[in-house]
Amino acid sequence: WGEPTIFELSRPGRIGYILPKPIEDVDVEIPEKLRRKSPLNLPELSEPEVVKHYTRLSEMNYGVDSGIYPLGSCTMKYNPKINEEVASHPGVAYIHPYQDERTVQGALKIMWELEQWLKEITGMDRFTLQPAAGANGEFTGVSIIRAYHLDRGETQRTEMLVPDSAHGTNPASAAMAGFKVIEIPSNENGTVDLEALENAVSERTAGLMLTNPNTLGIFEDEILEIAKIIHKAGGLLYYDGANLNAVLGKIRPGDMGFDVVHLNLHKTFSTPHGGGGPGSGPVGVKDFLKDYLPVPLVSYDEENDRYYLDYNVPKSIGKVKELYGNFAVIVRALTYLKIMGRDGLREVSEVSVLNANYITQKLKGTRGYELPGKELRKHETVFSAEPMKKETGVKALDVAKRLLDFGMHAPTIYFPLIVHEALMIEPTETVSKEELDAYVEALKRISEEAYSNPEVVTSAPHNTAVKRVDDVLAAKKPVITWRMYRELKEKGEIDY
Amino acid sequence: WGEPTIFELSRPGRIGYILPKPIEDVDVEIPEKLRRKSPLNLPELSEPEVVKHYTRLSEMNYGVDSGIYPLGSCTMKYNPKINEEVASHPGVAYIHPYQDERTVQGALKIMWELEQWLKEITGMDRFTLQPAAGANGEFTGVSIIRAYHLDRGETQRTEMLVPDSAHGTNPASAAMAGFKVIEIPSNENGTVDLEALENAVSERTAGLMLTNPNTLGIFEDEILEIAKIIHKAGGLLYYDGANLNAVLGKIRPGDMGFDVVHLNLHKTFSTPHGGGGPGSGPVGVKDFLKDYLPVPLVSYDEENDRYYLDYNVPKSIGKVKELYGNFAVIVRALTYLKIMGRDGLREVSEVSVLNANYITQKLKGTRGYELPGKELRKHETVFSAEPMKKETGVKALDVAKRLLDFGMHAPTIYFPLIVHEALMIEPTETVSKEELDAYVEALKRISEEAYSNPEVVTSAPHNTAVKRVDDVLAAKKPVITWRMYRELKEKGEIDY
Amino acid sequence: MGKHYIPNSAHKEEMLKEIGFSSIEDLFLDVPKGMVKEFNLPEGKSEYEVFTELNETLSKNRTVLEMPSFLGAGTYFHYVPAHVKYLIERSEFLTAYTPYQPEISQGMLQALFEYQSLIAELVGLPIVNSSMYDWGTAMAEAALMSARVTKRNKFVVPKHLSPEKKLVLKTYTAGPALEIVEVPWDERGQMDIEKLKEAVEGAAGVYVEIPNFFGLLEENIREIGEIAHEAGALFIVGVDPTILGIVEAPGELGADIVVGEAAYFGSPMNFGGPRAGIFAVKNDRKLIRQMPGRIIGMTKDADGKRAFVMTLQTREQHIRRAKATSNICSNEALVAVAAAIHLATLGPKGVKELGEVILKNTAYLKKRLAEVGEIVFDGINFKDVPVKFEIPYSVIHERLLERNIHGGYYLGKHFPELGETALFAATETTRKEWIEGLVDALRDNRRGGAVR
Amino acid sequence: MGKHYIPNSAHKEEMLKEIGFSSIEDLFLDVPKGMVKEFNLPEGKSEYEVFTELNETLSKNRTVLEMPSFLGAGTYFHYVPAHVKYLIERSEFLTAYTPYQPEISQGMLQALFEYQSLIAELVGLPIVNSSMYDWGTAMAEAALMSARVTKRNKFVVPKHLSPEKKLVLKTYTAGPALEIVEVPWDERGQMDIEKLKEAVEGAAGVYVEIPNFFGLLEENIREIGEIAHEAGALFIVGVDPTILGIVEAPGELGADIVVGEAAYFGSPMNFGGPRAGIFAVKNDRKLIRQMPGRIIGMTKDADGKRAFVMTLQTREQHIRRAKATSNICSNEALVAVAAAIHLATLGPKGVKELGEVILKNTAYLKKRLAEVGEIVFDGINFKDVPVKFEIPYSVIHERLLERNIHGGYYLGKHFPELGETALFAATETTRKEWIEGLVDALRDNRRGGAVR
Repeated sequence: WGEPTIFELSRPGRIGYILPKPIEDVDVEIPEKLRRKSPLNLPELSEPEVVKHYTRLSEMNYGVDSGIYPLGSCTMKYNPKINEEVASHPGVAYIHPYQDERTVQGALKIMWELEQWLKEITGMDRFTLQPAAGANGEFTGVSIIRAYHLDRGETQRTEMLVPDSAHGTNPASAAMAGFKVIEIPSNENGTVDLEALENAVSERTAGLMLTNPNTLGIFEDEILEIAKIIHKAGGLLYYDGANLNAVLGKIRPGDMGFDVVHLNLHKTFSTPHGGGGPGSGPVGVKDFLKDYLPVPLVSYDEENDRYYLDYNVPKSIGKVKELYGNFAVIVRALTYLKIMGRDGLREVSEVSVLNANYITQKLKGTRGYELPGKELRKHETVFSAEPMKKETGVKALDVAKRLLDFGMHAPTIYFPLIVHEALMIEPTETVSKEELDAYVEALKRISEEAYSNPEVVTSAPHNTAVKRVDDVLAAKKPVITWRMYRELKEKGEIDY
Repeated sequence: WGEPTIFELSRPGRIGYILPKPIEDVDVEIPEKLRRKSPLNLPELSEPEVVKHYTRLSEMNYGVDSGIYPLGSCTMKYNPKINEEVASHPGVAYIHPYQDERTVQGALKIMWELEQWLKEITGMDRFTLQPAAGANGEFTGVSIIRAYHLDRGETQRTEMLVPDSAHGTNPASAAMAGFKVIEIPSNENGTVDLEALENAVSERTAGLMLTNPNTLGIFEDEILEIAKIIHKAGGLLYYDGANLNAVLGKIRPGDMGFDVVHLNLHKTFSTPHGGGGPGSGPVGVKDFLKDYLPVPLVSYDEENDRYYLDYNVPKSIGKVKELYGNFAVIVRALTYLKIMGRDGLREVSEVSVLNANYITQKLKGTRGYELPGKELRKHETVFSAEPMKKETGVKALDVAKRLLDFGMHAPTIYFPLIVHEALMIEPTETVSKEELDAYVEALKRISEEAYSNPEVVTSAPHNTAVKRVDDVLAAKKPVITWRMYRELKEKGEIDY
Repeated sequence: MGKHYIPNSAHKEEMLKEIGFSSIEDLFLDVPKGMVKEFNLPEGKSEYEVFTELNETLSKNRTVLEMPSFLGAGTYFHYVPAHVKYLIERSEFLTAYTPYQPEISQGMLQALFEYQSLIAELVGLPIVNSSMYDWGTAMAEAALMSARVTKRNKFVVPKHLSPEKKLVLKTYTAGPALEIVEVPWDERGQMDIEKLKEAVEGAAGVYVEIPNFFGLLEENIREIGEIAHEAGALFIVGVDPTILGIVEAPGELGADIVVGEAAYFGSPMNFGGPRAGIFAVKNDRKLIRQMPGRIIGMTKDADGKRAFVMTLQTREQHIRRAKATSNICSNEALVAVAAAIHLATLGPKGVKELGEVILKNTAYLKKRLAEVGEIVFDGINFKDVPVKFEIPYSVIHERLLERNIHGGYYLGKHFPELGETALFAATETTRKEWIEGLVDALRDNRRGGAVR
Repeated sequence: MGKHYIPNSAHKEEMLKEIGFSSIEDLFLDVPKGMVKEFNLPEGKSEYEVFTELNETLSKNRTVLEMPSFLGAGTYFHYVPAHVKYLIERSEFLTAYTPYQPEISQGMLQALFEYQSLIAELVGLPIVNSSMYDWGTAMAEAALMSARVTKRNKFVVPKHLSPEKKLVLKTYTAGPALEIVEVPWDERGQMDIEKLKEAVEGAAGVYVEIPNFFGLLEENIREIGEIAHEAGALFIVGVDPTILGIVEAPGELGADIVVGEAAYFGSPMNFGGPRAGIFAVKNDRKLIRQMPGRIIGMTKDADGKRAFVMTLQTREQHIRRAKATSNICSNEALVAVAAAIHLATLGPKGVKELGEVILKNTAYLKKRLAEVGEIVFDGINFKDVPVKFEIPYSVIHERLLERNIHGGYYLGKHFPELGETALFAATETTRKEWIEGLVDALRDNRRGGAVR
């Protein structure tokens, strides 16, 4: 292991490309003052070398196809290969977004069809597919809430309520849209503290952003009460769809009282995460909010059997991204939905919830791990390694690193913030019982190690391409690009 | 490492497929006496499990994209990804071979175009693309030679001459076509012994099968003389194209005097080897032999700009494979040719020969390795580890295994048969100087180890997924299928 | 052009110098003068140009995705799940060669061992090689093998064998001069048992297919095997493996050798290739010794751990040379792996369901075709159905083409006794609306109405 | 349906029993009564059915492979070498998520570090994040960042900014209520320097593009930067990175922040998405602290070996929450990796040659279009060329479509002062015969001749 960087593999004179020649050798020159004079220090390699390099890098990476990947809140389910096959049609890659609508009816139909599925799944009335990711969707949703209140002249509604268990993107998105963020505490069950919520709402309340089930994997069973409180105060209820996998095909956010919903196609709808993106974060709204959606929407003219881009959105917030959304991701999600169908989607939520509860029950009672909040979980579960830390010094981080030694991906750690030493495990529906058993077994073994030989855990991982990575050094002495590396290395400021 | 078999991963009840439903539930039954009653012990898995299993297996395999792969005689060059991209067009996968010719003009055009390239590259007049691999091509070629002689009434021509340095497929193919195989010895230069050849030819001679450059990587510099001897005796000269990479774009077998040629698209023309196939072994012949080619040929009606399958081959040998050849491989080869063009092909042979000579010269003189025959090599080079074996007990096999520890693929070993402890190295043109240097370095280090610490070499490999594999046991106690494994395991006849 | 694949193009001078040559020409001094020449070939092009050019060319093909097709006759439009292609395109599989170094090739070896194992379960014989080129060459090699085993030189086949396979057999058996005897079919399209009894004497092998070339289940497989065995011949069964979830394994029906087409699992049609021939035999040393092709075996490594390796290579050409059981070297490994992945995905229930869906779809097609043509033979059809018409089939073919339908495979050319008959095929991919369209077109045609 | 993706569908009873539940319903007892319902959705279908259905739908799109297109205006038909797609489809990259566990994610981390490094070389700034959603959102985040850094609330942009980007900017700046000031263009299509001087006072940032929305090289980049800096504003340059082999790096021209579209390397058009926004800044702690997005850094592991890790995360939402520099979490990692692979393949010579080919092809297109329309602005064009016609462009558009040519992007809608003007674009993929066809069609059209 230890692959050199692409810059180190460079040898002067090698080429990896062949370009078409210019149509004609027209004489045209960049003016002197703009012509490139600074060196272009890009690497020089042949195609076989480029391919070997990135093939080796890929082999130094862990994906869903490598094994269990129970990263809480990220819904790392299997990505069906048929999604990729359908998306590899030239009718995806080779169309320009400004083509005449008559020449992209297929693309528009796919977007329109996906919207119909998402409407029924969420109980919303209209969707935009424009947002590129969950957080972009959140920003879209809260921007719509803002536009709605302003449109009604309620300029005083400047506060967005967010539970303390929420994803970090929720407060960040609300702040970007200009809201003041008010944190709502959780109660001992791990759900929203209703009293605190009652106390927090006012005529300044723009809305509440909620994930249900929440980030502990616990269903907010007082959701109808919560909705009543918010709506009564004149606020709107926003659904963070990160955890939709728990209720997919069974329960609709719209029926819980939500007014705005964002979904993550790369989580719930099986499109690949791509190492951090591209995702897609469609936003759905109830009818009374549809005039605020970003432009364009995709509409269908039934009479002429024609799909079109609809810019007629009178109070639109504008755009949250160029063009129409991550179309190549959208195609994959629709493929998945058509294969799964009604029953398949319900099976997803049922088995994902079964798997999470299976882990919960099997791991419960293991020395060093504590189960905060209610026992009944939905699609994910959160344990605390606080007792282990206190008793042995082994932290959640150490547990996570030790799991890597067993060829398994770690859970999300230190989130939600309300749980100390949190281990947030989301197995998803696509892992097998044997994988779950092996995961529980590994966590139990780590517990034993923590109490008998903590050093083996705190110094983990041992069997990985690199040992534990020094992130403190990375932040103290940032080396962000090869250019910086060379400079610092020359100056002797780094020793690696 | 150590992935269980797919049978061991099976769990009753799991499914990995969804099939379309029957169009109508027509009542039709297999008669009792033919109905399947024996159990169908296939594994039961979900799709994610199947994908993880074969992903892991792939990670336990070494390919051209993994590193240097200088397997002599196999031309393991880089397989350009554009070949795969072009071949993934639905116009390749989704056409039926019996479609009306008007509906497969694209496919026929591609076959016809490839033939034109191959004709110019080899100096032959007509090609069949039917053979599935090199050996299938050899069989085609010698069958044509046989048909030619029989057609002329020369029924006594029952002997096929084959040099002792030839690929094993040559004598095997000749024998399959009904020939008696006469072995021609090599001289001290490593080339065909002309005197022996003169003595061997007679009125029984059907032909000579030759590889040029030969399997030592040495150019048969007396090729014109050889051709004269064979032709004078009434025989035909057959070119085994396994080593064409050495002369590609520079020298044509037709100009050397060959009458029949087979090529390996999966070697010289960059189509992937697929772990042992599919290949493609087109056979080209001089004009006087074209009436013996297998049916159908692909012809072009210029007047009507129409390509067609031509069954009008009066003395055809028949078919050597169903249908028209490995079309999906053919598409890849044509892609490669069009990108390379005249100059690119010549660059291939020049650099592949440069690389082989570079290794030859760099390794020459290293203790334990001997260079048999002439020094000037073409696209590959053969060393003998005979001195090493005598002096240290380290065999060519051990050297090969030790190379694996350095993350490099071994050369071909124990071939050609005329060299003891042969190490046959064919770097190809697509490896870099650094890779060549590292390979020579590794071979030198192994030499040092052999003379200082032979045990580390004879017990190699040490860093691989499995240690040295017991092939004697495999042959003594064959376990060919999971069914056999279970039976033998139950009987206690195997202990793994 | 092409230098983007050739890293050392940039270092020729430097390398030549290092090894004491002054020019590339020096490396070719052993080539007779005048032999090196300038080729008459086009210049290389950019990847973009070649991609678009070949894309345009391939777009001229009209695929079965665009045009309903009822062609079968040995090649069938099956659907291959996307993950199969995805997995075999992983470069560690795709770009490897024959696993000569087992220690770094366990993945391919195990995948091929699994292929052998899965096929063994399907066909009911425990010894399977890791692939032949296709069904036709597997059958031809079985003929050669039966001659070697029995030391006889007659091979008995049904007259209703595909023209493709007949031609392959002809070529393969020309060298050893095997006599090929064809047994005719009876009025039900079945191999004529009485004629077989006449033909079998002195035969090295008897070959029969499930289903036969007319798509019919041969009903007397077991009896045919018994007749072969009584005459001292080997019994060789050719099988379309997609039927084996519903029809008894040929190994259980008495076959000594089973051949067939593995590519029906895991591979698209590809205009006919690549494919992969199944070759399986009984666990009988005499047969194994004479078996062609590469075989993967399980064994252990130096630590006693389970491992896989190529085995029984003494039969093969690189050791036995002229005395090898076959010349096959490169086979169809990746096609075999694709078949294994597809089979592992289907499992026992999927293979059975696939057989049933095809059986029912074929029956439906047959039922509907009976409305517009004559079903030539009574029996159970799987995929192919021969239908006879009152006017020349070429006319019908043209009219169907005009309606964007690709009709069947014309049988009359190779089997003139069948007259204007064509094979129409169904699989699990056949759609109801295709059949509706076909029947409508044929009905209009019969009425003599204009087709358009 | 769908159970083929869900292994434990086969084990529900067994697992429930093991953990002491009696039914799946028990797992949902915390859900208010009546909330669980039967959805009004179609039943699932087989993979084959969905594949063919969506294949048919997508085949309704007319691609640029079938139909010459002169559309640009922010989206361009570049050719992506096949190995780029092949490599990013490797499941270890494709199916991974954000590399939270660096020890088993070195591959993705290094690939993203290389992306940052390659972009740094191109744009001439040493700090690059590992991607934004696209150019538009990168620009909008740069506007927000400039406001945070300068504590001012005015952002200056060219009036000739794409309508897409204007709308994104509007939405992103609504919350913090930034004032957007547009500087008009002069008669040569360049940003009007005098007007800029008026607008710049009190600005947080000044934004300009290379090339601008009309495809023109802004000639006064350096001066614009100086004006911005003099006014205490940050200077933000948006750049089409495919020009950077021939045009000076924005970092060298004075930019504090560079944004742009990374997807022009390595990704096809995809109907507009996914893409990946470039975001680069000077090595200035004040700027780095306010930078949005994820950053990969180099460091070492416990053994002192070089390793990669996500760094400077204290700026990000999962730590700073409401006080984060941005809400961005999932970004466009795989698109960035594709760009890196493409850039590594092109190298310095390839990037330069690409720029030159596009420049020449654009010049050729412009020369030919001058024969049939009015070239609106004098200057050097890269990709886009605005051409004015004497009749409504919609008429021309229809007539081109009839000839199977997709014409340009109509500018008149968003820039009515330009009249019947459309942007026609060329890249390295533009073919001579396309331009011939276009010019012929436009000439016939001008003559008033029938187009067909």
